[in-house]
Amino acid sequence: MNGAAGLPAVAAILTAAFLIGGSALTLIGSVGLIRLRSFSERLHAPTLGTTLGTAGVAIASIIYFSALESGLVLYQLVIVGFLLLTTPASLIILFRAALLRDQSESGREAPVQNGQQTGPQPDDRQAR
Amino acid sequence: MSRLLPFPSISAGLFILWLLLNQTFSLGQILLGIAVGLLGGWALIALEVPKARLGRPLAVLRLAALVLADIVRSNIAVARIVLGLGRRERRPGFVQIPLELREPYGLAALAGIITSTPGTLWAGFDETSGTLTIHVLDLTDEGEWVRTIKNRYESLLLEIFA
Amino acid sequence: MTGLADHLMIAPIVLPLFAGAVMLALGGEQHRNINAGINVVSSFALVAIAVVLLRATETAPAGIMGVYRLGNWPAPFAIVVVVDRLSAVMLLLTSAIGASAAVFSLAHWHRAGPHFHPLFQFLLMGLNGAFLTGDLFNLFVFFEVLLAASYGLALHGSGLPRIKAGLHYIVVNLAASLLFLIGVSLIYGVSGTLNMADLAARIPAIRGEDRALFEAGAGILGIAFLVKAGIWPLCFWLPSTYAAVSAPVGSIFAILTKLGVYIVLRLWLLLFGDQAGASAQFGGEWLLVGGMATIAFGAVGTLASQDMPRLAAYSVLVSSGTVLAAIGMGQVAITGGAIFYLVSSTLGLAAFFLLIELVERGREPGADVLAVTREAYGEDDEAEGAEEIGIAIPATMGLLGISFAGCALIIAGLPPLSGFIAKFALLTAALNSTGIASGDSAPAAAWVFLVLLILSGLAALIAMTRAGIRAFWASPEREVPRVRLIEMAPVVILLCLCAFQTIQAGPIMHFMQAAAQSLHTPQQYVHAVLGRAAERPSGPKDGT
Amino acid sequence: MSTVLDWSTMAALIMLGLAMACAAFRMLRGPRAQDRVVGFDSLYVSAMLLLLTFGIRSASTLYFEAALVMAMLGFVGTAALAKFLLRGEVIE
Amino acid sequence: MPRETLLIAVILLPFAGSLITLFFRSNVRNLEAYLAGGVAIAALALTALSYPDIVDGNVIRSKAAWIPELGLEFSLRMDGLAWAFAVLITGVGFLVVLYARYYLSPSDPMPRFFSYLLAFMGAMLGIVLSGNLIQLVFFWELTSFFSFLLIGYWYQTAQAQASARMALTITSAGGLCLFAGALVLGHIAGSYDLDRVLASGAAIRSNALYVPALILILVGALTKSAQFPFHFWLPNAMTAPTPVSAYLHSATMVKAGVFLLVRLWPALGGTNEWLVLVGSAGLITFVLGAFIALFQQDLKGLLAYSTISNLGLITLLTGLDTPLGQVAAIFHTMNHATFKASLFMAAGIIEHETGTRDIRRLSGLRHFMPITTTLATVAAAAMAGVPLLNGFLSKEMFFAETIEIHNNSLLDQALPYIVTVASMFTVAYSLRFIRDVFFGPPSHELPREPSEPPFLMRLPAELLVLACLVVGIVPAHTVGPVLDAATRAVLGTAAPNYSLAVWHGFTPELFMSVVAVCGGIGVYFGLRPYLLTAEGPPLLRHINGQRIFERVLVTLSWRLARRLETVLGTGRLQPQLQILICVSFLAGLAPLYARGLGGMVGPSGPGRFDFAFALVWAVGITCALAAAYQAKFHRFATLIFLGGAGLATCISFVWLSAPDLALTQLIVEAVTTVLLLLGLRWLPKRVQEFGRAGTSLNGVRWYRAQDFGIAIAAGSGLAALAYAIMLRPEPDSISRFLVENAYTQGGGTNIVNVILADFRAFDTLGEITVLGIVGLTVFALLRRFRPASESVPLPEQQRSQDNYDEAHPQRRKGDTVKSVMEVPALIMGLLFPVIGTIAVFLLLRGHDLPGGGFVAGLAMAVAFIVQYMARGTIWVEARLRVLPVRWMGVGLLLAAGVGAAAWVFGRPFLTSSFSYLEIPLIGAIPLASALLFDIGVFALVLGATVLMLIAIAHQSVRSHRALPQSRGAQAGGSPTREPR
Amino acid sequence: MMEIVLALGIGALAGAGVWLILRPRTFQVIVGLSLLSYAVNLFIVAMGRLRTEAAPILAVHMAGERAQVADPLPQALVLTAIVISFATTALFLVVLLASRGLTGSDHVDGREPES
Ligand code: NA
Ligand code: NA
Repeated sequence: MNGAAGLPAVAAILTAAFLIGGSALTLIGSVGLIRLRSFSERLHAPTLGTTLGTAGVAIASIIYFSALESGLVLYQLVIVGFLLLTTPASLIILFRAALLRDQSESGREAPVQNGQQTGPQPDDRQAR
Repeated sequence: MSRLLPFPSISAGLFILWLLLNQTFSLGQILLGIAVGLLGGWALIALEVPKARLGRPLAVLRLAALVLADIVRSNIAVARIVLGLGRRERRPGFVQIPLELREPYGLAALAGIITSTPGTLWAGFDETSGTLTIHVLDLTDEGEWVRTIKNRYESLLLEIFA
Repeated sequence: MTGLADHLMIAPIVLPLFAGAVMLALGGEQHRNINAGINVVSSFALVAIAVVLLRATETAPAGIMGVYRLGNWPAPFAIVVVVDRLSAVMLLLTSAIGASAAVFSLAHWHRAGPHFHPLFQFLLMGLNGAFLTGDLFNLFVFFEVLLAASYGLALHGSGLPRIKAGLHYIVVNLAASLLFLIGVSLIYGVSGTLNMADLAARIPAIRGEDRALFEAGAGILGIAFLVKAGIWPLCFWLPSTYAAVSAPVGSIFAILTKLGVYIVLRLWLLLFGDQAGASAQFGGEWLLVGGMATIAFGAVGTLASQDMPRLAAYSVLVSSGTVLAAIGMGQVAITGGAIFYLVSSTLGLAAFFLLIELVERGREPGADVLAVTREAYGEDDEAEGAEEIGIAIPATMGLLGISFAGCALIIAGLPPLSGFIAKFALLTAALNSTGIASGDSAPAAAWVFLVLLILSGLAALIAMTRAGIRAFWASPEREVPRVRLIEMAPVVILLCLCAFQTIQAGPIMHFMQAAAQSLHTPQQYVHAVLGRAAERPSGPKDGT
Repeated sequence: MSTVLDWSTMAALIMLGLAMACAAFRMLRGPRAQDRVVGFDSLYVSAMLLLLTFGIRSASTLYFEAALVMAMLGFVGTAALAKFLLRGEVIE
Repeated sequence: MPRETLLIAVILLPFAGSLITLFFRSNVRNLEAYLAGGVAIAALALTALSYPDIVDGNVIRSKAAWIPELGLEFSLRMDGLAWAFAVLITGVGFLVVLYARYYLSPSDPMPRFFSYLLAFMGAMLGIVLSGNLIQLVFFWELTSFFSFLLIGYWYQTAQAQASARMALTITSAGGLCLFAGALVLGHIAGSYDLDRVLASGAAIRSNALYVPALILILVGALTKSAQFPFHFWLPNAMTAPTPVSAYLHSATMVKAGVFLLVRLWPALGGTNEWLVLVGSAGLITFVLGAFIALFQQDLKGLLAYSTISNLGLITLLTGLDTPLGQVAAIFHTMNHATFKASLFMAAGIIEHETGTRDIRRLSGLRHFMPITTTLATVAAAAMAGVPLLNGFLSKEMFFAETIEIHNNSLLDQALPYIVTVASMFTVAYSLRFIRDVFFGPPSHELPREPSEPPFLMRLPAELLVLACLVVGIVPAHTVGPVLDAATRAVLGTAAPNYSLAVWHGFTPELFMSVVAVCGGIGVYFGLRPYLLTAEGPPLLRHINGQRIFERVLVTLSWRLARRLETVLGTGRLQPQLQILICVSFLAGLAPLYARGLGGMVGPSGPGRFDFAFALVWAVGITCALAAAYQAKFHRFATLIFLGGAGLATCISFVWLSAPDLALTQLIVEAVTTVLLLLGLRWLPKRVQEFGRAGTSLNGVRWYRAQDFGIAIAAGSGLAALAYAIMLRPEPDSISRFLVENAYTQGGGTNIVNVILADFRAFDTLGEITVLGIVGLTVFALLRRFRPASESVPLPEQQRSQDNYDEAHPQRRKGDTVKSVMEVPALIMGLLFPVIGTIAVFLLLRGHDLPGGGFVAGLAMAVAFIVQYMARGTIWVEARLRVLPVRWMGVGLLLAAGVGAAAWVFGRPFLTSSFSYLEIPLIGAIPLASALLFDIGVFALVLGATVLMLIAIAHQSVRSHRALPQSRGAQAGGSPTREPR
Repeated sequence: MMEIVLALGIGALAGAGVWLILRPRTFQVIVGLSLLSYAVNLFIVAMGRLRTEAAPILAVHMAGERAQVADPLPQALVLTAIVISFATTALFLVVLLASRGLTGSDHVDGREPES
């Protein structure tokens, strides 16, 4: 660990805390990817990583490097911002694509296409 | 002004981005950052990106704080669900919410909020009927969700993108 | 290192690069005539440059005209370009064929698809770079430049056969490129250098336990070159590819296999000469055996060919195999003969590839490739093809016949053109490697080589006669093809070069032997590249 | 204090590595194409965080660009895959 | 004229004449003939000029350096033997030219004929005058080649084609053997110089290589001279115009073989092998030829077999291995040339006048052409060996020689009887030639009414017949000195005593002559009934040399070759790759096997086990294997797995201290994924079929097992190599210099970037060129792209979404996708400047920190791709100017131009320079040429990547929609110019 | 230990790549080539020996010291190799598309094997 020796204890502990918190949340999100039963549910899981998971690690990094270089290092914010900006775009396309795929294969309409259908809809299809 | 700086907020964002990337506030980098901001704005004209009318900075801050809190809360909630610490039977499902919001940036922001909040997913927006459909991981009360979206977010967004 | 003449060493690479870049900067396709002009001017300028370089190596000490240190960095740390006799010969050969093919293409081939001219210049750049560079990895880069351009040119004009053959060509060469990388990096991992001369200097000192790994790298690297050279059994992609490409491209492709051969010649003798300590002559017997197998396979293939393009393609294999086997014998005199043969057979094959199209053009009316393409695709970018460029020549059939005979004689190794001299040079050297008057008995390999060369010549003769009779005699009422001067002249000029090689065989062979001599005494090369390393500039390089 | 950091970075690295493994499991398991795409997306996010953490471990800011680019390309890749699922081609 | 020059002139004249003739127009008949005749007569005259020297026993030599390195000079050498042949070649040549002028019809292209003929003459002179073996072979092959052209002069007929080809194949193959023989002989003798070779006869005969050399040379000689078993090409060559036969097949080409035998006899002769091989070939040919000749119905066929037979006689004479034999051989060669040439001319006259050569149809021609009859009769008598004609004299010598004891074998003792019998047939066919054609009742059913030919057409034959007579009557005063000189040239000083006289008294040979003549007459009349009807000789009628030859040729050179081609080669890709991988595996393994790996050294690197790294690789390896497993049926999934494997690679680069690599790998991988996704649309649907037909299942399994083995071997091989290297100490590498000088002399702190933009900028220049080339190629290929029919319709998703929209009245087509993409498209639009900013950032900092032109260019390209993805091709190109080819050109020019700028300062190409520029307010900014270079790289990479991606993307637009006029991308060969 | 993990990774990538390029479908081949090029890129880096946390970027503006940083040369080589393999992959993709379009088959030989 080059250079880390001179780090203030508070900074080190904060870094460690945020780091552990962020990565733990990310891990939980990924576990959700395994544990949740249907696609729609699984799609919720990774947002843990893209929001607080990323934020935690980024904050840890900001604290660490700011302390290390004795000045504010905010580069990591770019990453967080970028993720916040882009995640909706990809998830929206993916979700709708999945819904439309289900629809065309089952013959049923997707819950959003005609704006009529309301209420929860079971989507536990396991077929490919 | 609008010819030179058609997207002032976006250009400002790019300027900040530039400085963040370079980790320095030297004059040279500031000039470069300004150039990048201007160029970025012009590129957006070519791409016919709609102009944003951003008002009420206070509302923006309020919304941000609100969203942040929601994100933290729902992160914990979803984490609990994933880890099986939940209580009763959980029921995922779709919720449809009639919206007044039509402004593209407002919708985009709403999409961002909903997507970034674990537990909710943007499933589509029907322009003709103005109906937003979201998918909810833990759907206990449909009405609760409709209210949350409309009151917590939509009203603020309508305020911001007046 | 500041004279104009010094910079001329890099010109064979930089000139086509600029030519191609200018064509692109002009926007590519709309200015086809300007591009054509640039292409031809650049190609002829390359001939002139190659001649100047060749003349310079004649008088230079050890035949090395100079070492050009790119970026003004000392060897062996950066990249050098070395002009010696062998590379000068290859440059001249390339540029002569390049200029001929460039002129030939103007008649109509350059309109068969987009971007012919820049691709052509980039191909020349890649070839020249590969011939000149003194750095292993830079060699890889130029290999890729020429391969990429060759992919483009191989597919020039599109069409089913080209695509089918091109696919195999590309896959095999991509795999070979990966082998190249593995080999180079393995060598670097063991020896710590990429400079060829430096590598040669380091080989004797490689630690015993590392030597096996070094040789493994060299072996894998060798496979990559041999694929390019078309050695059996790594050559099956070649006949269908070469048979499918358009005429000017086939002509310049005749050089591509020779590039593989050139690299083997250059590197094997540089790295695994007698000075290489425990690794001396590494793999030589395999080169010999592989080369011989290639001759045999190529000869079988020429006999089995139903059409002229395939025949030409298999002849390429025979030619390649012959040189490889000759190199594998590892004797100065044979190497000299091999270089002579290489030049002769490449010129002949290049002429033949051009000629085939002219001959076939009149044979089956309507089978004109362009016509087919146009019909199949309804492409409008061929519409201007109807307009004739240049003048049609009289006595077409006679001229075609004579040219065909010339090609056949070169390829079969029969007199009076250079093919015969070349074979004689190879065989007499193989049988009398220590000089004809020495009375030493010839090794068994030399006898096998003799038999193979004679038989492959016979096979070529039989096949060429068959093809020639079918093309010229069998259909008397065939339509006389419209052949233009700019198509015929390149063929005739290439053949005249072969005739010149026969008449001037003495001085040329002298040059080739000198080239072979320096290849077999790599210390001179090593010294030329590394010797002046001490003079490297001290202090900041160019702090203006 | 560096031991705290040592341990925490190592733990974080391992957790993120496991996160990658989980994502990869979904990617491999499917069952449908969209599941694989979600797996792919979170694989990228986890990997990006892994790089940030690695940066902390090695006290080096040199890996920021890699992390940023990874975030960017995770998006591009996911969007392209999703677009393909949506329309059957990426660019119409 | 000095004698040396004279020799060169003799050789050059015919070739020069040949070249000049070629440029004549085909209707200038007389001028052609004058020129050709003039050349021949001039060459004859020049040859004649050296007569005094030759008769004095001198050898004229002329040498010029040719390839001294190989001990080869251009060496001409005229001694008595060469002189005699030169006179024959030029003299008969002149006569044939004269004859041909009248023989050929106006429709035959004259320039071609005379050009070939003169070239042939030159080549023939080259053979006899060659002073070294290689040069002899050189001209030898030339004669084969020109004879091919001459035989095929009337190439329109299939017969001419076949026989020309056969003659060429056989004589050239023989020539190649001769070439090999000459090489062996030169190897033994230590020189190719003829004088040296002839002088080292003893050494040659005692050498172990003597027999192979002898056989090779004999094959050459015997093929050329149409000796058994290579004789069959000659009768077929009779399809040639008769002047060609008169020249090549009587006087010159076929004589080259016997010339060679005689020439090399001092070096090779005098052994039992020579006696057996040459003697038996000659004897068989002599007997067989004479026998078959009698049964020919074609005039020229008869003459052809007679030629074969006579050449057999000459070969037999040389084969008898005695000095006198050689004398007789030379003498008979000259005699045969004269009478056979005149007979061919007579045959040609007959054909020319009557329109047929069929002996059965011809009869009583003496009534129409008495002079020709006389000429033919005299010549035929000479052939038969009638006294007072030249043929008689050499025949006598021949008979005398056969009586001599040679090796005293049974055959040797039987020889006189055999040759006498054979000579009977000689007499019989000569008689038949005369009696059946010229005598008997005049035939009136000929295609043409015959008459005496023009005087000048007859003249050549007349002169030749005159020579037969003169030599036959006064031999000693005419050919005596010549024969003497030729003999001395061959035998050296040991010339035997022989007497050239018509009358030697009642000798056994005279008796044999008498028996032969009388017997021959008997044979003729005895067999006459058979001859009138039969087609071909008895017994041998069904053996058709040509057919056998062609069958063998087709079998060997076509069927067998095709078989071998398929056995030894393959046209399929998979076996090729299998071989390639196996061969390289072995090439890598062999040294390791031979030398062993040496001791493994302990870990030199970061030996610590890194659990996270292992986890990453667990994921990477799983992805790689999954990709391999799924690539056939689940392409989409495979792409995702590929991405996973790439990600592991990229993270490894981070771990291994290579941030630049990680960046590049990442971005390249993303772009590749998009590319492959774009391509996926055009690939056929593939549905997994279970339980396919079981027939090929085992084969498939076997192939798979093979491939599996190869894959395992290759993978573990590469892994082992990598592992072995990683555990070894580093060598002292050139990178030490690079690290030490990157900043001090290269001006950058990012060493990798300094290497790319400075130390090895030449590599980078090449690398971006590759990218540019590929961009062009991709574009060129896609312009011609035609999708398979099943890929043309819209993808299923789009169709079902369109159907849905159309089925609902309130929706318009495209509403579904519009509503899905609305929010994402806005976000993606905003990303354009964001990614652009990141790209510029990466570009500008590359020299000091991770980044650089390549990564930046790709990032910028990604910004474009995102727009295309969000909005579609048409929308984007209507709004952005996308000129990728120009960008590429400008980038390449910039990068190369920065390199060339160094020339201005007298530095080598790509010499970099850097400095700090002081700007007020801003401070010092670093200005390195490397940055400009990087900008060039940026432009090119951007252009090439965008070009490739959108070229593929355009196919979707092309295949089912028409592109409206767009204002973007008008120039630059951009794909938007493709309205299809 | 890292060496063995990396070696295993290289081996798996190479093995999978080789397996795929021996398959009959063009898509399999292009994926195989990509995997192989990953393997080769890692192999090249491995030839410079492994170093962690020693990126060849100088922290200060002065002459570097070889022992302090990972070998930069193989990294530069890999960069070039990555670019080139990217280019050729793109090219091959287009060729396989063209082949598919013209022959109607995605078999590497341009026709379905007869069986
Ligand atoms: Na969400
Ligand atoms: Na008759």
